[in-house]
This record gives sequence, structure tokens and C-alpha cells, in this order.
Amino acid sequence: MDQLFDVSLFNSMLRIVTPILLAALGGAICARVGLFNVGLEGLVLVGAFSAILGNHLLGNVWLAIIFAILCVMLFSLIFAYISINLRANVIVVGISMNFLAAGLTTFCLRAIFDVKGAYYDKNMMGLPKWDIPVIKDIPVLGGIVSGHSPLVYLAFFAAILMQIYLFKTVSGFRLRAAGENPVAAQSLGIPVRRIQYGAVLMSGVLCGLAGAQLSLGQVTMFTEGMTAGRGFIALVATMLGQSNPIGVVASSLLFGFMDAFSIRLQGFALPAQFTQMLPYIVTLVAMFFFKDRSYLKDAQRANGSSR
Amino acid sequence: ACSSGGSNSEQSASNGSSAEGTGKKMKIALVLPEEIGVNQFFVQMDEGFQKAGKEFGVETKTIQSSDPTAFEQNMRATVAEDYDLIITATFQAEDVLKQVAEENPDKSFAIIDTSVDLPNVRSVGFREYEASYLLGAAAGLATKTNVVGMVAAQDVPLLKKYSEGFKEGLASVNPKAKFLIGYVGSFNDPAKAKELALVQYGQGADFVAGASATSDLGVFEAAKEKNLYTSGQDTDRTVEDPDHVVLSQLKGTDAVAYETVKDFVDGNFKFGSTAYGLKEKGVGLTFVTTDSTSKLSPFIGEDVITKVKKISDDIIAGKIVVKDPLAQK
Amino acid sequence: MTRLKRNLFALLQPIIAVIIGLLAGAIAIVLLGDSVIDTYAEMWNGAFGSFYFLTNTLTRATPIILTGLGVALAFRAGFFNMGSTGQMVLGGLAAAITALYLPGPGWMVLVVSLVVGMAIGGLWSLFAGYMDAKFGINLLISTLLLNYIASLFAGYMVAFPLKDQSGSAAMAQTPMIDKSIWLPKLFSGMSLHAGFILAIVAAIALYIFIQKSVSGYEIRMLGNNPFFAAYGGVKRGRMMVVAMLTSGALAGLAGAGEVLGTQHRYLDGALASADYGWSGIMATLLASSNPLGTAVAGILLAALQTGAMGVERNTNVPLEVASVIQAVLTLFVSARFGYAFLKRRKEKK
Amino acid sequence: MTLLLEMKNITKKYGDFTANHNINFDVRKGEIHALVGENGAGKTTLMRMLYGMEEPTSGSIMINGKEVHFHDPSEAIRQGIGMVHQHFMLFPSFTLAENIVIGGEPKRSGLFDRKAAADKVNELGQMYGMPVDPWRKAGDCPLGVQQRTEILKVLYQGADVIILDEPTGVLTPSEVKELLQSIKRLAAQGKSFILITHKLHEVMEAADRITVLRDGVITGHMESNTTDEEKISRLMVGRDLIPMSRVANEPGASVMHVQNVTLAGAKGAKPLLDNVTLTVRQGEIVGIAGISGNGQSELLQVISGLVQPDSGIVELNGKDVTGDSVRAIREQGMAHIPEDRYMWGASREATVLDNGLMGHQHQYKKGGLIQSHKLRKVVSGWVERFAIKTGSLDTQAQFLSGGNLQKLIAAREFAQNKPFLIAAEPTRGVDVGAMETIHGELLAKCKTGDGILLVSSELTEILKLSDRVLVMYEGAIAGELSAAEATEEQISLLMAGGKRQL
Ligand SMILES: Nc1ncnc2c1ncn2[C@@H]1O[C@H](COP(=O)(O)OP(=O)(O)OP(=O)(O)O)[C@@H](O)[C@H]1O
Ligand SMILES: Nc1ncnc2c1ncn2[C@@H]1O[C@H](COP(=O)(O)OP(=O)(O)OP(=O)(O)O)[C@@H](O)[C@H]1O
Ligand SMILES: [Mg+2]
Ligand SMILES: [Mg+2]
Repeated sequence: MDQLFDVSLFNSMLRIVTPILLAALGGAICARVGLFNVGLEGLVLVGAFSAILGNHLLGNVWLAIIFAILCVMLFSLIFAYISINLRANVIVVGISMNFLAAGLTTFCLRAIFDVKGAYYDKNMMGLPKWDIPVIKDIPVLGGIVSGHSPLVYLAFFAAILMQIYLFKTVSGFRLRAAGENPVAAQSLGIPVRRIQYGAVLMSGVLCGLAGAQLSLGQVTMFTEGMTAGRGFIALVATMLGQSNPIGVVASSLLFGFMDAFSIRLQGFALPAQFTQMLPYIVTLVAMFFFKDRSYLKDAQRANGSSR
Repeated sequence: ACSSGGSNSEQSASNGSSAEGTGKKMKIALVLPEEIGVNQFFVQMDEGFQKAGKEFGVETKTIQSSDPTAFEQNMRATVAEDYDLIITATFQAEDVLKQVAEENPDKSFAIIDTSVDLPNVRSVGFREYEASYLLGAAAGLATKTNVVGMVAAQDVPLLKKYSEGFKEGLASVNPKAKFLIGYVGSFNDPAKAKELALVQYGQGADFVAGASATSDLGVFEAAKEKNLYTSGQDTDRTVEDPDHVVLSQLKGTDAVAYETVKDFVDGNFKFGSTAYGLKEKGVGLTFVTTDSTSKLSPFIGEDVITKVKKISDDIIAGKIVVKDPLAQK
Repeated sequence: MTRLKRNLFALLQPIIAVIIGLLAGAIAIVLLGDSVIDTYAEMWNGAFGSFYFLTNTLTRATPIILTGLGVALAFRAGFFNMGSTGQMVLGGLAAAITALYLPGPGWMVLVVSLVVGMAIGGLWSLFAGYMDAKFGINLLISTLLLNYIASLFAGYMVAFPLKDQSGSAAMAQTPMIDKSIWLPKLFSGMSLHAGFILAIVAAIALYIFIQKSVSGYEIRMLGNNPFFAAYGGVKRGRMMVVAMLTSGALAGLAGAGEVLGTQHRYLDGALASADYGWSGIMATLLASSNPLGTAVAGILLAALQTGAMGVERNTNVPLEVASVIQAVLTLFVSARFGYAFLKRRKEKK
Repeated sequence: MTLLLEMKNITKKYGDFTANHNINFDVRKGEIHALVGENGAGKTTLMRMLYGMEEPTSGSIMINGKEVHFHDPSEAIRQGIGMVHQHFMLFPSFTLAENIVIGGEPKRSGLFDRKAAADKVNELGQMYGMPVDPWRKAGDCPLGVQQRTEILKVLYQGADVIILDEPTGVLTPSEVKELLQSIKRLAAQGKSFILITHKLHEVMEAADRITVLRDGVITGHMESNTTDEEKISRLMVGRDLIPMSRVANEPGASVMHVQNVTLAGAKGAKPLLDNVTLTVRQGEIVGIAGISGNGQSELLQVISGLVQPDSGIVELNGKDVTGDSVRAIREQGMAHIPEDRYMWGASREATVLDNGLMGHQHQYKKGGLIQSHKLRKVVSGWVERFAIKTGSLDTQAQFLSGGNLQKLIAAREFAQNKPFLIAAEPTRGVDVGAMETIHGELLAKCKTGDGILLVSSELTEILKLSDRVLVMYEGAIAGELSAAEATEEQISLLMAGGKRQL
């Protein structure tokens, strides 16, 4: 059993969780303005690709991250425009965005790098691993917390920032207002659409970072469809965390832990399919404890007239 | 082209209709059951196919399929579009090929990487497990920690060709060695593959073989990061990082695709099945059966190579019989 | 305003959308330096160019329509069922097992297999519904998670206990189902099978059920406003059972139809990799959960996919680009052009 | 008195439909200007233009003699115009303070200073005599508090002209009194009010001037001291209303009986229903008065089967129906006009026809299908009889004005023809003409020997219709008064938790 629970398990959990957490935060901010973003998977994929492309073109990981952010923001504008201005069903738009991202990245891989399947350059530098000065020398904690890519720390920092933003600042307050009751917000002259755009762009930034962590932090390469469902897990984390940044951190950590754990469990008698199932089952079980009886509340919000 | 006058186009038209087949450019299709990007193996096959097309002046067309139903429709469509030869590949193509080839007995088909027993199908299979055996033996001889790992794509029968042969080879030279295997659950999730490799490293492995298609890149990165040794599949992957990717199991799908086109153009095309193993040089291992442009890693060392070469000879001579993991018990 | 005129206005919206979608796709093609006309011509040919291709399109539409109908009913009842993929996978697997191991005359085994596929798909879906009703577990999350669990479970079943031991035995798949149990093909030499008829019948039946029946009425009202439904004596629990069971059963039928009509065995990943579930959800949402509309939208989406395959086969435009065009088209088809304009029209008599 | 605000020749068209035609309307500093008219007359539309939510088709708006054009409510707010909407515009999960300061949040070092917001709200409440608990969630507050919050919000925004669109619809008499006093006080301090209401006695009590709208045009304009309620209602409806009166019936056997019903509240809180016992007999109307939030809603939910009581029994036509499903109870003989027409009474997206079917669905069932021809005929009949203004039977309910939807719901439940009817706030937000129709139907039903349980926050309604009046306070029946002894004072006293005095 000590083979199962060791420092590297938690260390690996933090790595695994980062892209999911970043994307889930992006999902949360969209959910907060009333846009349910099923397109996270696609946004992260575009982020992963453009991070590699940026690195290839600009030769600098930091510029590459900025490049990825810009690309995903641009991409998320499509989502915003079609669902906000053209009032299409957000879920259809999200699903289409996933298809679009898959096609687009594969095509660009071919058109720009002239390869199929994967782009890999052994000379390309990924994100550095940061050793945190004092912490790295603390026995167990150091092994877990230190030595990750900066985006790992940024993800958790972003969650805290977002928590503060949403619940402590005026602008975050108005953002929540726009999502809670858009008609009322509109009637107060709060620019609901502009806020929605802002949220979608913000989720673009976060998904760009998520993609960059995946393709420059965890590995240094791009392969087709390398998000492998992480965007959907992020969606689950968003909902399980009830769009609260801290809740999203908790649910992402739960999933990341179970995923890291299931990898370790593979050596033990269970068939791989069952160990791979574990994170999903545990997430499902977790919902018994973090349920929100939302259907009545949603219905009340949709139908109540208060007179 | 439009302005080049009527006589010209008239000529080519009459040419086409008069000389049934002889003057017409041959059309060959490679219909793949998946998207090329999913597997390095398809990329390699496509390269051999395209190369042959250029060299022998035939019109080639590679068609990818997004899913099994799309594959069936593509196969049927290529029949309808009257290709002279339709090549396909892998076990996934078997069902559809059987049906389509039976329904079109006067069309020519070829399948790579498995065998379909029909009079109008040429099949070329591989005995990868022989090469896996060599790889396993090399790993068993080279390991210092007596722990050896493998990261495979999925826990499906197909990949037993790699894992079982490897295990057998490993046990044959180093019965004490512990064998670890991890499954990614996907063919293109390098990040997860890397985590798996890191876990095996944590469990003491000093050699982790990659058998997870595109995800292998993640294994290679883990190797680079932790100074592990690893191996690749299909082509000589040692060139990518000779210090860590120390061996590569080879499978000549490009050569087979090339040969298939060549034989067809030359008129040497024969139906029936062949299986390529070590003996036929259809599969192999770098440094053992084939030279590599990269330098041999000291982790493996000449000694090991000599021993494995011996094993290879024994297999070719039939002294060692590697069990086909897919054969019925 | 006359009814005819109103209907024409309703038609106008998707037509404008398709036109804009095609224009957007055209820009994509031009940017890639290919011929717009040729590409679209191949797309059309691949989808509807001949009777053969038309049947191809309809074959592909079959599972999309069925999963789409399934979610349509659940959506109408206000249950966001995202689990059609998992329900389809288990339905397909169950149908395959029945077809393989149930003795008896072919036609009977076929019918039983379809029914078992529906039952298992329905129960899997109902399980999510039960957890929602009983424990307040958000249906949207649970169905998403159950997809993974179902796919992995089915993967295990065919990689181990049910694995095909015949032939090369290399694939994670069940053995081939006996020919006598296959869903009959509608035209010889073409892929279209009787599943399509089932899908169309299901669309019409579901339309009548939702629009004309009392239970359908109750389901609609429940989806619109659960308080109103409760007030009027509609039992949410009962309706949830009906809606989720039917919804999953239709997805299960989609899986069973693919297994018995197209693949003739359960092949690991075959049902999930084609994204029928997502396409079905999209078809439903495009049609605002109207069953007949879902069928039309399903055929449209299938046509986009088979059209893309035609483009891949016959032009230099690669599959990826075809899928880009497909995505762009769907994006714009979903958009509400002239929404404000149309809305005002509808509102004031 | 200076002219503060002037709307000149305002016309608003929706397609071919003219909602406002050539309207001239002005507000002076420090006055209360009442705007009255039937449902759908165009009052809200006119105000929405003033508040920047709609733009006039033609005409102009002047403030202090300068022409203004609003494209957005925030511009109107900046010009000192505030509006309390007919349907509340609150954020249920936010606190009252947050709801009030939104748009002008106090900040400290860049962050939202909630403490300061609460202080300001307290201060504002003190100043205007409308205290609220700033830390409570809006969604948890009674409607009266929500209403107050809406007004405080407008005051917080610094409005000089305050539009109140039907502010008293959900308030209890004492709350109404308080509200009217507050606005009079504020008017005296120099604020101007536009007051939209269907309750003419409120108009008479508070307004300085009155403008009457009918079908989008102004039909009258007067000083309040030169007119009376009848005159106004004639201008509104275009005819005289016949005053109706109740003829007392001899009540028969019990149709509905509630015995010792108790319903627990949240942990630690008082029970929602506290040992309630009451009976409704054939041919009588029992009125339940009380400040909203004192258990009336819960009582109705228990009787109609939506909620199971923790103890006690409910009998309908002599049969114990406790724990039965809503459907079983309805079939046993209950019809129900719910208190909130949008939440309980209708589906906004569904058509008039579908809304009419609810509760009748099993009567119009044949072979599992709906007999829509039969249904269509019946619903058309209701539309005619109750003069429901709707485009067609296939119009979505959300496009009906609230009053018309209310008539549809009432018609549907009258048509159930059940021996027992719950009528909760049956005329809320309904104009005087429609109110007359619904009251007439209630009395007629009672005359045929059916029992009616009437719940209303409108005391005049209770007094006008009931044979007996029960008052609820904190989940319990605080007292019972016969028609003869029930007076507004008596009831108000009981409602406020006082003891019955004879
Ligand atoms: N957005 C709109 N589009 C079309 N017609 C509208 C719109 N808004 C209002 N109307 C029409 O304008 C008329 C006046 O509506 P308004 O809301 O001003 O009535 P009201 O006097 O406030 O009625 P009530 O007493 O019911 O509140 C309505 O009958 C309606 O038909
Ligand atoms: N978007 C719209 N399109 C068409 N008509 C509308 C629209 N919005 C409101 N209306 C109309 O405006 C009128 C008044 O609407 P509103 O919502 O103000 O009703 P209400 O004030 O609740 O009615 P009541 O005073 O009877 O309670 C209705 O006749 C309704 O049909
Ligand atoms: Mg109004
Ligand atoms: Mg009104």
C-alpha cells in the first residue's frame, strides 16, 4: 500500500489536475453569466496547439503562452458571437466548437508543420519546473508542491483570484448579477452582453492556459486530440463545484487525485478498464455529498413572478 | 488549361475511351479504417504507398475514415469509383473487407497487417511478437534494477502482440525481472502516458517500453526527464533521442505498402497471405536486425546486442518458437 | 397573418442560416486555396449525389435520429440527458450478447435482441433519473459520467469475457452475429438497413406521443414549468421514469440497430467514436426538441458527415477541412438569424 | 410647482399595433401622479419608454425643459428617473443591501464594501421610514419587504421621479398604508411619483393628479379632488360597473375539512403550519386573511396535495385525502386558482390551449390521446365568456397580459366544476372590469352550493365575498370572524398578531 500513497502520487495529482482546473474555472465563469460552455474541450485543444505553434514561431515559452491565450480568446469569440448575438443554443454552439477545434488543429498540424498525428521537436523547450525556495526543502510537502511548471501555481492562484473577483469586487458582483437575473440587470443599465463577452473571453484565457499546460507543461508536444476528454471532465468539475472557484478546485482535485491514484492501481489485479473507471465512479459518488437541488431553484427562477 | 484549344482535349478524351486500361493511369486507393493521425503506423504506411505511387506513375489516393461506419462507406465508395486496387490495413478492416471483397469477386484487394482468406485478397501480416520477444530479451539483459515496464495504449487483445512477446522474451533471459504494464486508455494522450511511465520509474523500472502509438512521445519525455531508457515502435525512433530511446521495434509497413503497389504495377501481384516475421525481415529490432544511424546506448551495450542477435538467429532457425499471443489456446 | 405566411417565415430562418453557413464554409475553402464549387459539389455528391450515396446518408442518419429522439423526449420533460452515448453503447452490447447467445429462430432472436438493447439502454438512463429523483444528483453531470463508465465497462466485456476467439482474435469485439439475426438491408448492396424504418416510425410515434397524447402533454408541461405540472397533478417521478426510460431505450435502439444492422457485432469504441450521441443532441437542439424536426436535422447532420467523406475521397481537401466546414455549417444553422424580426411577427398575432 | 418632466405626443407601435397613441403626460416636482387604466391599456409601455427600456415611435420626452433620448435604463437613472417594475427585478440569491446598491456600489480599496452598503441601506431605511434587514437574502423575504427593497433601490439611485408600476398588488393593507404614507412624505420632500394601480381607493388617497388610459389613448385627466372612484372607473372601462353584493346562503355539509394540520419549518424555525383546523361547507365562501408569509401558501399546498403535512388530516367531501396525490385530490373534488399565476398557474411557453388543459387532461383523454377538437371548443367558450384578450388559442401564455392570463386560469378552474374551489389571490393585478367578472363567477359558484376557500391579501375582496373570515398569523389561525363582525380594523388587528376584540 505504501506504493500507492507516496509523494509522487500527490505530485502527479497536481500536474494532472492543472489543465482540468484551469478549464473548469473557465467553465465556471461562463456558467456565472448564464452560458453553459460545453466547448471547453475544444478551447483547450486549440490552446494546446497554439501554445506549441507559438513556441515554434516565437521560440520562447512565455511568448508562446501569450500567443496561446490570444488564439483561444479569438476562438472563443466565435462562441460568444454566435451564442450571444445570434442567440443560438449555447450547447449546440459548444458541441460544434469541439468539432471545429478538432478539425482545425489537425488541419493546421498538417498545413503548418507538415506532419500527421503529432508534432514533436526535441529541441523545443517546455515550461520550466520551478523549485520553490523554502518549501522545496520541507520533507514531504516539498516533494509534492515544489518542482512544477509555473502554470500549476498559476492555476491555483487564478482560482483564488477568481474567488476574490466574483465575491469581493464590484465588477464580479455585477457579473454574477448579469447571470443571476439578466432582465433585472439589463433594467439597471448593467451591460449584460458586454459582461457575457468578458466572461467568455476570460474563459478563453483560462482555457488557453490549460492548453499550454498540457502541451508545454505536462509534455512538450502536440498530438491530435490530446485533450482526451479533459474538457468534459472540466465541465463536470465546474458543475460539481457549483461554479464556485473554491468548489471547482475541490472537485478538480478530487478527480485529479483519483486519476493519479487509478494509474497506480493498474498494477494490482483489476483490469485496466476498471481502474480507469474509478475517477468517474468516485466523482459520481461525490455528488451524493455535494448535490444541489437545482431543478426546483432553476424552475423557480425561470417561472417565479413574485406576484 | 481551358484556353489550350479544342484539339487537345478532344485527343485526351478519345485516348481515354479507346484504350481501355492500357493508356489509362492506374488508380490505387489506400483506405484506412481510422484517421492517419491516430497512429504512427498509418503515417508510415501512407509514406510507402505515396512513394510507390510517384515512382511507378500510378494515381494514388489515401482515404481516412473517422469511424467504422464511415470506413465501410468509404470502402464501398472506392469500389463504386472503380479503383484498380484497393488496399486497406489492420484488423479493424477485416469485417468490412470480407464483405466487400466477397460481393465484388472481380475486384482486387490487399490488406496489410492481418490476413483475410479470400481469392481476391492479398494479405500481409506481421509476427510482431517475434520482435517483441527480442525487445523483451534486450530489456531483461540490460536492466540494472531488474524492473522493466511497458506503457501500452489499451488493454485490448491486439496489443498482446507486443506485451506478451515482450514478457516472454524478458522471462527467458531474466526470470527474476519484474514486469510492469500500464494502459493509457487512449492512442493519443501523451500526457497520461508520461504519467504512467513516471509511475513505473517510481516503482523502480529503469527501462520502460513504449507501445502506445502516438502516446509513446509522452513515454520518451518521461525517459528524458528521469534518465530512463525506453524504446519505440514501428520505425527507428532511436534517432529522436538516442540517449534515452535506446531501441526500437521495427515493422515494415511502408515497405509492404510499397511492395504491394510495385507488384501490382509490375504484374507480379499474387493473392493469398503471407506473414512477415524476423525471417522475412518484416519485423525487427534496431541494432539487432537492422543498423541504426544513432549510436548504441551504453545501457544496452554490445554484449547484450550480441546475445540478442543470437536469440534472433535461434528464432529464425526455429530453435526458439515464440508463441503467437492471439492464437487460440 | 395567415398560417401559411407564418410557416414561410418559420422556414426562412433555417434557410438564411444554411446560406450563411455555406458562405462561411466557402470562405474557409477559399482560404485553403481550393475550389468552392468543386468542394461543395463533392459534398453534395457524397451526401445525395446518387441513390447509393443517399442511402449511405440515411444509414448514418439512423443512429443520430434515434439518439436525437431519445434526448428530445428527455429535454421536453426538462431532464438534461447527456448520456446517449453510454446508453447507446450498453444497448448495443446487450443486443449483441442476446443475438449471440439466445437460441431460437433468427427473426425472433432479432426482435428480442432489439428489445433487450432498448431495455438495457433505458435502464441505464433510468439509473441516472433515479439518482436525480431520489438523491438530487444533477442529471447532466451523472449522465456525462455514466458515459465513460458504460464505455469502459463495454470495453472490458469485449476485451475479456466476450472476446471474439475466432479468426485473428486481435480485436476487442464480440464474435460475428449470425446472418439470420441481422437487421435486413432495405436495398441489396447498400448499407441502409431496417433500422432506418424504425427510426422514422419512432420519430412519427414520438411526435404523436409528445404533441397529441396526455402523457406527452404532461411531459411537456413538466419540462416547461415543474411547479405548474405539480399543481395540475402531474407526477414528476412517474414522468421521469417514462421520459428517461424511453429516452434511454431509443438510444439503446440506436446502438442495437448499429450492431445488428451495420457492424453485426459489438466492436469496442465503434459506437462512441462516431459521436452519434453528440450529433443526436445537436439534431434535437436544432429542432427545438420536435421529433419530426429532429429526424430532418439528423438527416442534415448525417448529410454533412457523408458529404465530408465525399470531399475527402474526391478532392484534395482533407477530411479535417471537411469537418471544419461541417462544424461551421452547424454553427450557423444553429444561429437565430433575424430572430428579433421573426419574434415580433409571431408575438403580435 | 415647476414642471419637471414632460412626455409630448408619444406614440408607440408594435408592428401594426399601437400600444400608445399620441400621449401627453407630465409630472411636476413633488407631486404624485396616478396613471390608471384597464389591463393592456398601455400604462407599462408608456413608463418603459420613460425609463429607457423602449424607444417611442414618435414624440419627445423633456426633462426640465430639455429634450432627452434614452437608449438604456442607465441613462434614465442618471437623469434621476427610477422605476419599480410591475414584476420585481430582484436578484434572489443576493442580500437586500446588494440588491439596493447595485449599480452604485460603495467601494473600499477597490473592493465591494458590503459593510458600507449595509450601513447605507440602514440609513436610507431610517430616513424614509422603510427599514429592511440589509443582510437577508432577497429570495427569502416576504413580498412586502421585496417591494420596499425595490423602492429603496430607486431612492438609493437618487431618483427624483419614481415610477411605481402596480406597487401595492402584493402588499397587505397595513403595508399599503405605510407605502402610501412614505410616498406622500417623500413627495413632500420634493420627490415626484408616477403611481400605476388598479385600486382606485389608493388613487383617491394618495394622488394629486390622475391620468386615465384606455386602449392606448388618454381618456381623462383630472385633479384628484375634483373626481371620485366611479368617475374614474367609467373612464377606464367605458361603462358603469354594477355594484354586486353577496346574498348569504344557508351553508350545508362540510366539503373540505382540515384537522390539526402541522407542518414543520426549517430546523430551529417556527412551524410553518401550527395545528390548523378549519372547515369549508357547501355554499359558503371562507376567506383567509393574513400578511403573506404567515402560512397561507403552505396551507393551500397541504390541502391541494402538493406538500404532505407532518401531522393532521385533510378531508375532502367526507373522504380522508391526506397523503393522496394531487391528481387523486383533484379527482375527489377540488379545483384550485393558485396564488402565483406564473409560478404555479401557467406555463409561459405553452399555448393558451395547453394552459387551459391542465387539470382537465384526463377528462379530455381518449385512447391516451387528447381530444383537441372538443378542448378547443371549450376553451374558446371561456375566452368569450371571460373576454380574455388573446391572439388565438395557439398564442403562448407569455404574450397574454397578466390580467388576461389570470382570467384564463380562473376560467379553467371554474370549468372543473368541482364542489370545492381554492381561490388564492384570484384578482391579483386584474383591472376593475375583470375583477367584477371573477367576483361574479365566485359568487355564482357559491350559490350553486359549492364551497370556496378564498385567500387574499386584499381585505376589501375578503370583506366583499366571504361568509366567514379566518385570519392566519405565524402559521396558526389567529381568529375567526363572521361576515357580520368582520371589519377592516378587526382583521388588521388579528393579522398583526393582536387578540380578537369584540
Ligand atoms: N413588446 C411588445 N410587443 C408587442 N406588443 C406589446 C409589447 N408590449 C406591450 N404590447 C402591447 O401593448 C399593450 C399595452 O401594454 P402595457 O404593458 O402597456 O399595458 P398595461 O397598461 O401596463 O397593462 P397592465 O394593467 O396589464 O399592466 C398590450 O395590450 C400589448 O398588446
Ligand atoms: N414581448 C411582448 N410582446 C408582445 N406583447 C407583450 C410583450 N411583453 C408584454 N406584452 C404585452 O404587454 C401587456 C402587459 O404585459 P404585462 O406583462 O405588463 O402584463 P401585466 O401588467 O402583468 O398584466 P396585469 O396588469 O393584467 O397584471 C400584455 O398585453 C402583453 O401581451
Ligand atoms: Mg402593466
Ligand atoms: Mg398589470
